[in-house]
Amino acid sequence: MKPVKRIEIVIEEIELENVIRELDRIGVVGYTIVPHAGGRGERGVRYESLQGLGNVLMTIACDERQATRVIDAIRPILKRYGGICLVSDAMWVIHDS
Amino acid sequence: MKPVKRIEIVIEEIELENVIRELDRIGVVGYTIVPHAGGRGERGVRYESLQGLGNVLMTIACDERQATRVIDAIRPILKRYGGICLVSDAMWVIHDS
Amino acid sequence: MKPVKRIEIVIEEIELENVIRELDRIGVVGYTIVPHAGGRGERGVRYESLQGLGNVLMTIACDERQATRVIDAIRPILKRYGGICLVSDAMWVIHDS
Amino acid sequence: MFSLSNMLIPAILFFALGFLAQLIRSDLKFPPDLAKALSIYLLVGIGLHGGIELAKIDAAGALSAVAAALGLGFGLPVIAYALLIWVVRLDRLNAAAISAHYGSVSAGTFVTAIAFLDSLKVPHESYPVIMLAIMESPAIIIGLVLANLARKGQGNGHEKRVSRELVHDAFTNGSVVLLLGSMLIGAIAQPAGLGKIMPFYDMMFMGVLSLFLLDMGMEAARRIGDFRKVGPSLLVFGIMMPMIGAAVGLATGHWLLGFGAGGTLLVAVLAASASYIAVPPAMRLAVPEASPALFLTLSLGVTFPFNVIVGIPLYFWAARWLAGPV
Amino acid sequence: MFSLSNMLIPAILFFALGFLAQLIRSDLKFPPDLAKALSIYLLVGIGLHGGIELAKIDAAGALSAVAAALGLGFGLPVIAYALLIWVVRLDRLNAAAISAHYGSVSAGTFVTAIAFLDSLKVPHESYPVIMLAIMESPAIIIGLVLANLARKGQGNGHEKRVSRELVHDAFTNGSVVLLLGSMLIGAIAQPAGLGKIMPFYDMMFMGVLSLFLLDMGMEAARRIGDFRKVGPSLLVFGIMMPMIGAAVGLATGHWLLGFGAGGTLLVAVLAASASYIAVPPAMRLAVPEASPALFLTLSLGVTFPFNVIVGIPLYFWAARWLAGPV
Amino acid sequence: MFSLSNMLIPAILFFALGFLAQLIRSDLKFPPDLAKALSIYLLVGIGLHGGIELAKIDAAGALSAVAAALGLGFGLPVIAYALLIWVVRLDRLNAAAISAHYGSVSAGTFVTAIAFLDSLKVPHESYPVIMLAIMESPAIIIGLVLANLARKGQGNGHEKRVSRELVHDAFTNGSVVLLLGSMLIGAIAQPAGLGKIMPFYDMMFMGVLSLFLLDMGMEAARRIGDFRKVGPSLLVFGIMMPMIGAAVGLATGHWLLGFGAGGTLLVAVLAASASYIAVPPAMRLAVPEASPALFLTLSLGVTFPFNVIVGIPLYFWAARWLAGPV
Ligand SMILES: Nc1ncnc2c1ncn2[C@@H]1O[C@H](COP(=O)(O)O)[C@@H](O)[C@H]1O
Ligand SMILES: Nc1ncnc2c1ncn2[C@@H]1O[C@H](COP(=O)(O)O)[C@@H](O)[C@H]1O
Ligand SMILES: Nc1ncnc2c1ncn2[C@@H]1O[C@H](COP(=O)(O)O)[C@@H](O)[C@H]1O
Ligand code: NA
Ligand code: NA
Ligand code: NA
Repeated sequence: MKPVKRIEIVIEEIELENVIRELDRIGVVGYTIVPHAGGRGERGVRYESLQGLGNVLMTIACDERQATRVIDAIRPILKRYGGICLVSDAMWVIHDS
Repeated sequence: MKPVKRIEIVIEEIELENVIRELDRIGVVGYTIVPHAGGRGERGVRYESLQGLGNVLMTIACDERQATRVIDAIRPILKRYGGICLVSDAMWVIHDS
Repeated sequence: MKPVKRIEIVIEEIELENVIRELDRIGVVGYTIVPHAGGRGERGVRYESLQGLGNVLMTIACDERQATRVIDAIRPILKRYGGICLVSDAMWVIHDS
Repeated sequence: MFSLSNMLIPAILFFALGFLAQLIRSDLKFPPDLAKALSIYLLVGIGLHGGIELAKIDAAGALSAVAAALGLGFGLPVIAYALLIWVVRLDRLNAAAISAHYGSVSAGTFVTAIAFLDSLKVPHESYPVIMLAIMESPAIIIGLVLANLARKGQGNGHEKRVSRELVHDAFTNGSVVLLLGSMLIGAIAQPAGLGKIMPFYDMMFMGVLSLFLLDMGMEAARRIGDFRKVGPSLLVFGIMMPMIGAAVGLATGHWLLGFGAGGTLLVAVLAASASYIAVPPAMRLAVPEASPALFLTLSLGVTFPFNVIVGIPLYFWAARWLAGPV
Repeated sequence: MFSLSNMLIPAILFFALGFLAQLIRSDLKFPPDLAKALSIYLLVGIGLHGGIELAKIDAAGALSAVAAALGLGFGLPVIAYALLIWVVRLDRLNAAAISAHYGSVSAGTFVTAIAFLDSLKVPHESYPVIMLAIMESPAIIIGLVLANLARKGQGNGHEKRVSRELVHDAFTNGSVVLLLGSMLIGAIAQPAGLGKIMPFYDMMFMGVLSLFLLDMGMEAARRIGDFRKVGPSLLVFGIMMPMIGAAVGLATGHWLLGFGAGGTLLVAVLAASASYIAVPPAMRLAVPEASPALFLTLSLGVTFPFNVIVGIPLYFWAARWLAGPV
Repeated sequence: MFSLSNMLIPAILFFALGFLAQLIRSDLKFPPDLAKALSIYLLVGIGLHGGIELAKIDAAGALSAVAAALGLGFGLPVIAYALLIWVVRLDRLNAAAISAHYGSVSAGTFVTAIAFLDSLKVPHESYPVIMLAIMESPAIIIGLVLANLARKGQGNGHEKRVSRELVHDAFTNGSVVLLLGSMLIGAIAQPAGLGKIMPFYDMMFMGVLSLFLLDMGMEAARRIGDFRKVGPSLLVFGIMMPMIGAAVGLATGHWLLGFGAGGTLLVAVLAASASYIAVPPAMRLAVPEASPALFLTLSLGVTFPFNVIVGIPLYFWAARWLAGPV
């Protein structure tokens, strides 16, 4: 097991492509996406609909250095389009150890 | 970044409306909902179905004071209808800081 | 509230049955499943499709002793089929306390 | 007249196929949203058909059908409750929750009965569709009342608000709104427009039903694992109660409403069937102390398959016997 | 000719049923994926029909329809923007986002208008289908241009890339691809093969539309909670702008394109309707400063119901008046 | 006889539209559950049709079709494996996984071939439908056997249980259950009841196929990004193997089974097509060391489009040549 940062991001579905592009730029390979999410925040209620204005939940496990870069890349997107980003500590059960 | 409590609640889909009403009462504005969840606990297996007896997963980021109030409000619902509530620490990447 | 381990597993949908069998063997009763997940890792991109090769997200709250057993049981599956397992600390709001 | 071939109607065979697929642990999966879509389609289709027919008939007949539906909806749960308390000796809260299911109806069973009549080319009155729409609500309310009575002495203040909400829900739940709404549309929409939409509901109806029953067969078989939890005396209840309900329904259809064999069968099926879509969530909210493993397994895993495979032909045999030779 | 009965076409009644179900807080739920499936079906159906018709007609007529569509798509948002800025006195970014919605079109409203014509047995030209496919894109681009103009002086470098992507999206969004693609298939596929697939699109079309509008009715009613946020002057805009659009559309259809009453109605509806599927996400990306509560509530909660219930009969009355007695 | 117009059947055009939509990076999205629903519908429809036809024919013919299907299902993966090991020089585990796909079949390709025959008004035997249902299972088992052989020497105890489960899965997977089950229902259900459900499967079939292929076109194009990973020699295999399979299938259909041009084409398509629904998850479980990027890209991204666009007309040309002038 290895200590990692667990980054949890909630963004609008239509923003997903942009966020993945940022991750590619930084070199983060791994992430998990849960679609069909809804929620409520400063910008009101969001739910899945024909318009694709629902949320997705993205989880990224990475080391601290990468986490800092992810956060820096994500912050302007959150500022512009809303959403949240939570960071916490976790242990990663690595496959081969 | 600002330290927050990350509250994670799993409840039956049909209970969601009640829980949101409680959050409104307390004044918690933000939450994220992931529908279509299943699971197993003391009350047996639950899965999404025609009856709406599946679970939803709700995540709330809030400060400690609000967290205490949310927990107090949620506890009787969990007692009555089942489900779980986990609380952990996280850092919130605030949009404007 | 009682301190627990929060285990978060991302595996391929078709692996779910195997993992649940392991949990049964160990005696872990409770878990939550979020289907329809996608993601990316060492084995490339995964998304929900006709083939059932998308991911599911499983969350297990349990005590430390059980957590160790879950991790040991899950590790060979992760090694063989991929996926991730993160472990973190949380407080469980027990229904009756 | 009655041979095995009556049971070989595709709807029932697809139910059996789904049941079997689950028994042999096939990985066949039915998206939950597909089941929801098919059930919306079926309810709207039933409603439109009923509405078109009802526009043609007299209000007096409709009124007595409504009265009969209310009678069945309020009366059957009381019979079920009495049996559960005094014969099965179940606790009061579980008894209340289960009773509500048996006072309500299963649209899937109802439509299978129509498919059965169609396959025998037996006509039927159109009033039973109104009864279908009406019978959802009273049973939920009676279930709530029985549960509240059962709780007397245990004292709990929070229940009032829940009760008020549930009475609202009983009258506004999705099935009721779709059935009554489409019935109204079928009755008042201008014929040219209806003519444009009915092919969608006419030609696909039995085909959609077959897919829906395929899924319901899988769902029913999934419940078999809980038979242990339910226990033998409750399992027997799950077979006896529909037969008692059917008897009451046959009497109501034949004597009270004066229906022919077709219509009488449908009333019997309404009385015999137990809800497995609208009532379970209502009872889950109203009586959280009651075990879904009991009420869902009984309504979906025992009574539904019994009605679809054995009940419908049996009740029809009785309806025919009552109606006399045509 | 114009009685209440014109409004009793099932499509509109199902819209009303959905609206009502939401108002009485029914627990009726429509799976989001079902709505997406129905909308794919409707777009492909419209496209195929249009393509089959277009294969028969002359290119000159098609060209002038395309030109008219481009004119409306680029012109209407400018009118809307001017009104929003000078009359409603809205800020420029919200005005830009809302304008784009009104320059674009609503396929749901368009098909409801076709159902309306069908119910009156009034024929219509087939060119408006091309216009439907074409009018999505220009409005998105104009919205983008207006927003960029509005931002001048606020300085923001990141916008360039977003703009480039959005121009791409405007021409490749799902609705445009489905409509243009199916239109092409309808025009070039060999007739024997088309004959095999058209029953699927012909016989179910109005039935599917009724289910789609049931959901859209619920969706529209869900927006009522945001009326407060929108405010009275914007609400009035949500009713005036479609009438202004309809007037422009009527003129275009009748005088510019020389259509009959049916075709003129359809052009009016294209001009009057506001997009609530393709444009909202585009504007969300392009103008994140704009509030979805404003543009969605206006297009989906005000203009869409207005057009479906009041607008279509009204515009048809005008189209008929223009076209003169047949 | 053979002009471009043969390829202009709507099913193929919709496949191309989906492919194109993905290539131009349209945001068109197809809900995954819709694809699952359409595939359930198509399998049940194929099964019912096959069953109705089979009820009319002799058991001897059915038996030889079953034998041929088993022969193809067991034989083709061995050919594929040999080619992959000795010609392409792929590692054994990836070779085993890929081989299983080519021994199995693609119902989507099969139905497209039927649409192709329909568009030319060429009749076909009904036996190939049984072969379709039967060919899923043997290939999975052979794939498993080849993988276990490949692993010899690497030693791994856990594999036994997985193997046992996979043999179970091979015979109970969803496609097999739906196909065989509906075939049985088509054969035994009473005709009046079948008459009620068949319109749902008859009239919509080609339309549903067109939507399914629209999605499959997008899915196939999504695989193009992995062409690099697959490499040139495997890409060539993805085109040569279906042609080899088709040759074996043509011989089987024409000489062994004595079918006409229509039936011979269908056998060729069964042999030429590679599974992309049932086999991928089976091989993922059985041979986790194998790369889905290889087997999915080959079956879905190379062989499927090749068969749909080039293969079917080509194999039909050969089938016709074998069958001689009618
Ligand atoms: N405090 C919170 N806790 C959990 N999720 C939140 C919170 N605030 C916002 N969200 C999520 O982020 C989305 C966008 O938030 P906002 O931009 O504040 O409207 C919401 O729809 C929620 O899903
Ligand atoms: N230990 C656990 N870990 C994760 N989820 C749980 C756990 N226990 C219960 N759950 C979730 O809570 C739901 C209701 O639990 P229960 O009321 O105990 O039956 C289950 O269906 C699970 O989704
Ligand atoms: N670093 C990561 N963070 C979050 N999820 C991951 C990460 N790595 C892998 N995953 C998830 O685990 C799945 C399988 O990973 P892999 O076996 O590495 O391809 C991926 O599809 C992701 O959903
Ligand atoms: Na009943
Ligand atoms: Na417009
Ligand atoms: Na093959």
